[in-house]
Amino acid sequence: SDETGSGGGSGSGASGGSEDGPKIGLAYDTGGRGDKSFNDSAYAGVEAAIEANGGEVQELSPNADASNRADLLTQLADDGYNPIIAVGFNYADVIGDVAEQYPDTQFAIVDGTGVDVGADNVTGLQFAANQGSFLGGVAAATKSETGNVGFVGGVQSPLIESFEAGFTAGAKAVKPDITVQVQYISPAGDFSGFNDPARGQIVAQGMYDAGADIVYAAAGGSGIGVFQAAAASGKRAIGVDSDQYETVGDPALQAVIMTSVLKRVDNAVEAYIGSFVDGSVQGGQDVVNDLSTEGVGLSYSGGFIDDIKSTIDDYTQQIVDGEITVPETPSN
Amino acid sequence: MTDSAPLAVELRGITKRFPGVVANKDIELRVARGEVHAIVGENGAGKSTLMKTLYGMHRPDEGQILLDGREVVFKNPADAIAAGVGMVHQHFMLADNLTVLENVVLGAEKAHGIGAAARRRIVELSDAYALGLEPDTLVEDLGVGDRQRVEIAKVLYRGATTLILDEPTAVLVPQEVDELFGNLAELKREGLTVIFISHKLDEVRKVADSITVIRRGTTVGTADPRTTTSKQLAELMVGAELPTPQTRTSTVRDTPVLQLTGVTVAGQGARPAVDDVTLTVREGEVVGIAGVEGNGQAELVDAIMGLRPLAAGTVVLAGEDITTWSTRTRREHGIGFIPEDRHRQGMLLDAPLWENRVLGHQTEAPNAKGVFIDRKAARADTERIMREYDVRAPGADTLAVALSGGNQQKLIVGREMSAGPKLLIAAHPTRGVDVGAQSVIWELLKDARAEGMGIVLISADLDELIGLSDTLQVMLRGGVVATLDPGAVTPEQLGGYMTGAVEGSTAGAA
Amino acid sequence: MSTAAPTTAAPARGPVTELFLGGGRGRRLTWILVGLLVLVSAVRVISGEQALTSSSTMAATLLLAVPLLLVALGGLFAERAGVVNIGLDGMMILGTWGAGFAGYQYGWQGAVVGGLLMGALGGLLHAVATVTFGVDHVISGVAINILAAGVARFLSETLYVDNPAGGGVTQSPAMSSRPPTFSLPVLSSGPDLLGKVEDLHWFLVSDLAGVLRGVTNGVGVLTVVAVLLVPAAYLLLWRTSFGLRLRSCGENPAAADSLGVPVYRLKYIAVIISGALAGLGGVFLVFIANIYREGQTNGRGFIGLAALIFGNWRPGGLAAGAGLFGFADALQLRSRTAVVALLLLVAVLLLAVAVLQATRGRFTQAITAAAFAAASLVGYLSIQELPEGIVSFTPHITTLLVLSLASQRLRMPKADGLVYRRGEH
Amino acid sequence: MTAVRKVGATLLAPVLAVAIALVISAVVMVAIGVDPFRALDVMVDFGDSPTQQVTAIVVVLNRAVPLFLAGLAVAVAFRMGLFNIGVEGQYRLATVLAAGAGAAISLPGPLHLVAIIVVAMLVGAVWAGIVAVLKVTRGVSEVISSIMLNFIALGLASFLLTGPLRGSEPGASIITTKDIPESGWFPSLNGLFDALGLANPPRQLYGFLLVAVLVGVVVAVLLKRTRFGFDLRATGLSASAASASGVDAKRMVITTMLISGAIAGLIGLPDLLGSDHNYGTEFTSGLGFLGIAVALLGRNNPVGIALAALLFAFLDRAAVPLQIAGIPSSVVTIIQGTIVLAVVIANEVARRIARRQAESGGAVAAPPAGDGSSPGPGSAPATGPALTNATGAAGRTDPTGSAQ
Ligand SMILES: Nc1ncnc2c1ncn2[C@@H]1O[C@H](COP(=O)(O)OP(=O)(O)OP(=O)(O)O)[C@@H](O)[C@H]1O
Ligand SMILES: Nc1ncnc2c1ncn2[C@@H]1O[C@H](COP(=O)(O)OP(=O)(O)OP(=O)(O)O)[C@@H](O)[C@H]1O
Ligand SMILES: [Mg+2]
Ligand SMILES: [Mg+2]
Repeated sequence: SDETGSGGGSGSGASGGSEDGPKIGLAYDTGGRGDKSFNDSAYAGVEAAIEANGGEVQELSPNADASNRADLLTQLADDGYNPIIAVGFNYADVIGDVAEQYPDTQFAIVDGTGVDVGADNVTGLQFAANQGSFLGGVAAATKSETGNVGFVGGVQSPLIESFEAGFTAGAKAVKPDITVQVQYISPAGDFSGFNDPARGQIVAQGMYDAGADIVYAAAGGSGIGVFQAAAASGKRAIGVDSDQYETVGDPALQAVIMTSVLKRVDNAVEAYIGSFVDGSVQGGQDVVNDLSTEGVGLSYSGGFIDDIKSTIDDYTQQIVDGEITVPETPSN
Repeated sequence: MTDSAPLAVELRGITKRFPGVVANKDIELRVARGEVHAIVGENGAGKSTLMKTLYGMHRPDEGQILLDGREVVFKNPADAIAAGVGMVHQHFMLADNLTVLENVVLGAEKAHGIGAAARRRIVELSDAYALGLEPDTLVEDLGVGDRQRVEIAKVLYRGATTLILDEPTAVLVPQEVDELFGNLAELKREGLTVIFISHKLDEVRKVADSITVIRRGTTVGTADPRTTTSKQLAELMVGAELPTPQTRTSTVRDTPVLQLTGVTVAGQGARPAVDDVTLTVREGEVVGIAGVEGNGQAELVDAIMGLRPLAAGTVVLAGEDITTWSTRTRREHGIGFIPEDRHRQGMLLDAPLWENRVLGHQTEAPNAKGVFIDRKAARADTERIMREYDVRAPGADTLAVALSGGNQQKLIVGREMSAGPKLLIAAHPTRGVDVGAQSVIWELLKDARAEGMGIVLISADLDELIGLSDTLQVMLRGGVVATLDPGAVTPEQLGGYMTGAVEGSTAGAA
Repeated sequence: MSTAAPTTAAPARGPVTELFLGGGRGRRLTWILVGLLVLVSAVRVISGEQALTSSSTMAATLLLAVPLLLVALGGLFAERAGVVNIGLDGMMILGTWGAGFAGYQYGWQGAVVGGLLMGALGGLLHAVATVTFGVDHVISGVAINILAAGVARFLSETLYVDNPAGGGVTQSPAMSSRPPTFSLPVLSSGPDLLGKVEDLHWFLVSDLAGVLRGVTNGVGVLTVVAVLLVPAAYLLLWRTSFGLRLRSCGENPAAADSLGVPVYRLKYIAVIISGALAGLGGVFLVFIANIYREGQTNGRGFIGLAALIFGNWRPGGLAAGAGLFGFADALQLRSRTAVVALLLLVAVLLLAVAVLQATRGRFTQAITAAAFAAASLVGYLSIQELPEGIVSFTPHITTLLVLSLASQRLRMPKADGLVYRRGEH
Repeated sequence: MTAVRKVGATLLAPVLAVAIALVISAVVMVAIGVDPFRALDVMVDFGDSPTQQVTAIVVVLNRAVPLFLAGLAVAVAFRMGLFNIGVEGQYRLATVLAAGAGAAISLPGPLHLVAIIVVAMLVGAVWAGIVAVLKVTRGVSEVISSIMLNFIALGLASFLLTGPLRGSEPGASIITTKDIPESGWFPSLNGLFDALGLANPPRQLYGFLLVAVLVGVVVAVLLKRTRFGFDLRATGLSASAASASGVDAKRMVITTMLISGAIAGLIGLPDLLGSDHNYGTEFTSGLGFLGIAVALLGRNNPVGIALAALLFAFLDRAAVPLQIAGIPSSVVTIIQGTIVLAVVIANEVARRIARRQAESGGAVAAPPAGDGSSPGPGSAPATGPALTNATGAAGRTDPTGSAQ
């Protein structure tokens, strides 16, 4: 598109003409680039997009208490970046206000909704994490020998609860009488659960001690504690978001990461930038990345679940075809 | 003194400056081996400073220190200790929460470790010099006399041959002083040298072999205790006669200001700190409370001020039962308070003088106007107090910490008098105050008494107590054990009652 | 609670009290432990919450308690030397960072050294500020907490982003080797006799087996070190001349100074040890995760400080404090329903307090305790499972409860927190 | 002391501190290959257009308001020697309940606001009151109890948010309370810019700024001018002297903590009433801890706290342009930490210089020696500097005997 973003009368005259490629603004969630997780994944998507379309990127990370999210977006818009991609649902509260003030700039929010915001220049890049988690549940139940699997959630937020819902549903779909242990590390609003590997280890160890042989870690940075517990107990674990087999950087842990439930933030971001360049970005709507678009899925690194690939593909197909509807919230 | 044997200690031309003060100027001191050498001088003359120099706590700006004829340089007390110099400070340097053993061996662990060998050595020392120490008692459980013996043991344990005692008798009653002097004689017999600081000239003459007098930071001469009178010594010290507290005619009236009935205050252990004390203070009367420190006087004061809850008994002020009143209400109703430790209870050191004038009288004119503090009026009144009570300071905005102790005390006295209290609690009103300020404060107390104020006077200075009081109450282990007539009692007798050596009586009580 | 609390002169008491409380600290401690075990065991049997004494919970307790223990020991050294150390959390953060940085390059041994060094560096900074410059201890500590977080982030940002070994702004690469763990042969591993006994769920016997197995199975090397550090700290501080000197600085530095004790130097040493121990606490966290992760300490420095105060500035006491907190935390992480069973325990304990107070004639206290006991009991009977938000603060409220129940005989070092200036005392 | 010297002494500390902090930060920057002058340049650059500049000012002010309130809450307690490390929990709980109450009630405009503010202050006060009551009746150190209560408040807030006060739809990515109706929004001050003929920025300047100023003035007057303030400061300077002067130590602890907590209750309101209109899981946390730093930096003095809050806010804003200039934003955190440390060291040095001047001034001003004008023999027990006594002692056992 040729919507040039010189918002707010900045007079900078910065233009993202298609000859030069877009001037992409990227606002990270706490942690910023180098978090080995969705921030990095988003960056990878931007990189790929630049590779394909040219252009440049400006990244910004929020301060320690993330009180300046709105400022990041404002600053990027002011400096003429367009499109601007906000990484993380925590931007949901501020993105609407900023977008309203810069109607000529396109915004996207990862894990958030563009519909509810009400501004017609915000696109939600959503992920059917419950679908991916469903497959994780399928893999866990199929591979479990004890009929007992576990789910460790980082923070009891709606997002993570949708992981739980999908995982449980997937496991039950394979073995209706399977035991699924569920535990969160910290309650809603207390984000320490995403950063406390020690607690992750302890919670997971409890599950292994109680008979689980596969535990799904939807716990951000605490997940590594889950892997440690798995390694210590000789059991297995499932990673989340990125292919943690690749990122964990420790052979002992690689050996226990059976699979990871992928959330292809990179693909979504790349696709979004692509459509921005095409001029097909609408705004005010959500792009749902699900199994059908391969926005979510399982990883096969390490080859631990290669043997059940057909089962997984089978369930994938059923979900894509709508034969199975994966719940978004835990049943109880 | 002969030149044949080298002197145990010789100080030559010692000068020590502090910011704004020259504490020692060109001081000479010569102490022979095996003698008890006294140093006398008024408050702030520089005695302690000189001793701290000799003990390596700071270095002199000028001058030399010679021990046994050899020059030494002390970088810190450890050096002094190694050279055989030990010091017992004016204010005890003991860690309350450590045991006697730990206090004694601290810093000298190399000698006998901190275990059984050390304990044996302490018991040996204790027996040899009759110190009566129990190595495993916590120091906080000890009385003043015992603490001092711990201090002496500390020095002896380090094998000191020269002992410095800075005002060792200030806090002791006469019997304890005698015990101490017994200990000193013991030390002398063993060939140790003792340097000894005191304000009590009679004592000095009794125990010392020679005397050095210091005035305004410099030596003014030496004296022979056998041939010099106290009066001469005093003149050397201050160039003036010592004032003695003398009560004028009795001004006691009939109306009671304060009546304590069965006042009991819970103590740390099973024994109450104040045990069933009953006494009356009338208008125009000074009731002196004598007692060795730690026998409940402080707690009694707290009880009268409402700073400590009563376990039993009543406090009546001018006919009104104030037992349940708060400290503030008590003060508002006419109790003035000169606390024992002015830095702890009497002043805000880091606040200006005018705020210190407000302290304790926050709700009264001229300091308060409704819920507000009237800063202007308080400042003005502070300046009045400074004028009337001779508080020497640059102005009402000076920080209290900048004042000398005497001036701080005068400000407190002025502040408490300004409210025109019915009853004044004066705890050690002249402690640490030099002769000049002392006599001013005595005069103020006497004037107040003449005007009908009732005064409770607590003091460790028995002369002061006897001289100012109309009635004397002796406290021992929390109870009043004797009521005495100050006109008919000597300091020695009083000391007897205070230590329990003499059984209680109500001799000549009013 | 604080079992090592100083015993003041014992007031006269009845024969029953005498049986349990007489006979010195050792016997009393034993009785208390036995009593607690019986009580907890009974509660387990009644509520059916096996997690209360399972070896798994005990192992988790150990994992949660050890970092607190290390931090609290760090606090002990500083505060016994008279320096309040509220910067422990910051030093712990530095410790985690140092462990992560050295760990990925030199393995677990390197991590230990790195964590100790970085923690010690934080301690050194605190010492410079408080001892040399005489800055208020709390202020300096708060500043160090802020600074440490910034430094860790900054160092990661400059050293890990684009580092081929991995890592990023919020985490280090993985450690290149793993610390060893130990298990008791036969009893806790191999035939695992204790494990078998534990699974029988017998009253008392299984509980004891669970506790023992929990603390002897797969125990990490740092756990062993930390546990040994408790008696070691006691011996060092109370049985050596170094310890005596150090403590004298916290009780009366002027006195120590006058005896030739190098007060400033000792305070420096103490605060540096303090930082190093806090750093070691950080290393422990890194060992669990195998990496440094930003925010890993999660306020444990503050909790460790609380354990120190809880334990009356004594090694045994702070270990008890850390243990209690760790247990409550393990329980809430493991099982939300077990936390409800804890209410039963609280009810019984409060009832005991009520009876004790009543026999002593303190009826208001007795009635208050009884009322709270009744409330706990009602809570136990009516609540199935507590919501996550409530469960999450189980350890904190437990600590607070115990502290407010235990009559306050806490005594901090007398000169703790006071700035000491030579000649300005 | 002459006026000139007084001003000199007052300015000495901040100047020294800023100098130290600048030097250390510059060294750090040079070490990582950043030109410190360029960094400084970036930090003070508020943009080219008037709108950008005004926006930057609004951003700084909006950030400064909660920081100021947090600093004030901490300082009130500090002033009497209590270390209220629990401001964090107090404001979190207060904000969630105020948000809940604000959404639940409907009142005409100003009344609605007043009601929300009152709820917030009450909750903050009650939460801080627990600390005070535990300290006074059970002798529990306020440091531990407030650390514990912070965690408990966090858990409770989470429980309230996900349970009784949940307002967001199931499935929404952020859990929030229900929105407060418009009558409970605090009007912004953007009208001011028009009135002043400045560019009206796209960001709203929090109207709560006025409340903060008001609270600051009230606290300043309370501390400086009233009997209560005198008692409070006296307790902070010397607890023993204060109680001997008739200050009821226990009541003082309770009242002070209630005031501190009430102010803490306000911390979340600028954001709540000015922009968010609900409390959600992403609500800014950590302001209570920053408040400690701000209070220390501002020397527990309302004017100083205002300046410190502005400085912190200014540095926080700079984090964004620094990143754009390719400088790591953690430089800002380091500068903040360094400044706090430098300020406290500089304060201490300056205080000592001032005290020495005062002491020697006193001695010099007195008439010649030998008349008893010299300071008394050091009969004082260890009397540390004011704040040391206050905070150090207050850390644990209570010197005023409110234990038992
Ligand atoms: N550390 C110090 N800093 C500044 N001035 C000091 C210091 N120590 C002592 N002085 C001052 O030096 C002078 C001498 O004090 P010193 O303590 O030696 O007196 P003293 O003779 O022992 O008095 P006293 O009989 O009251 O014990 C006093 O003016 C005192 O204020
Ligand atoms: N209410 C006020 N209005 C105007 N100026 C004031 C006010 N209060 C204080 N000032 C000025 O601020 C400066 C510092 O005041 P002051 O010395 O009273 O406070 P402080 O010493 O910093 O604080 P505190 O003594 O409470 O710790 C003074 O120079 C004074 O002129
Ligand atoms: Mg002296
Ligand atoms: Mg002032």
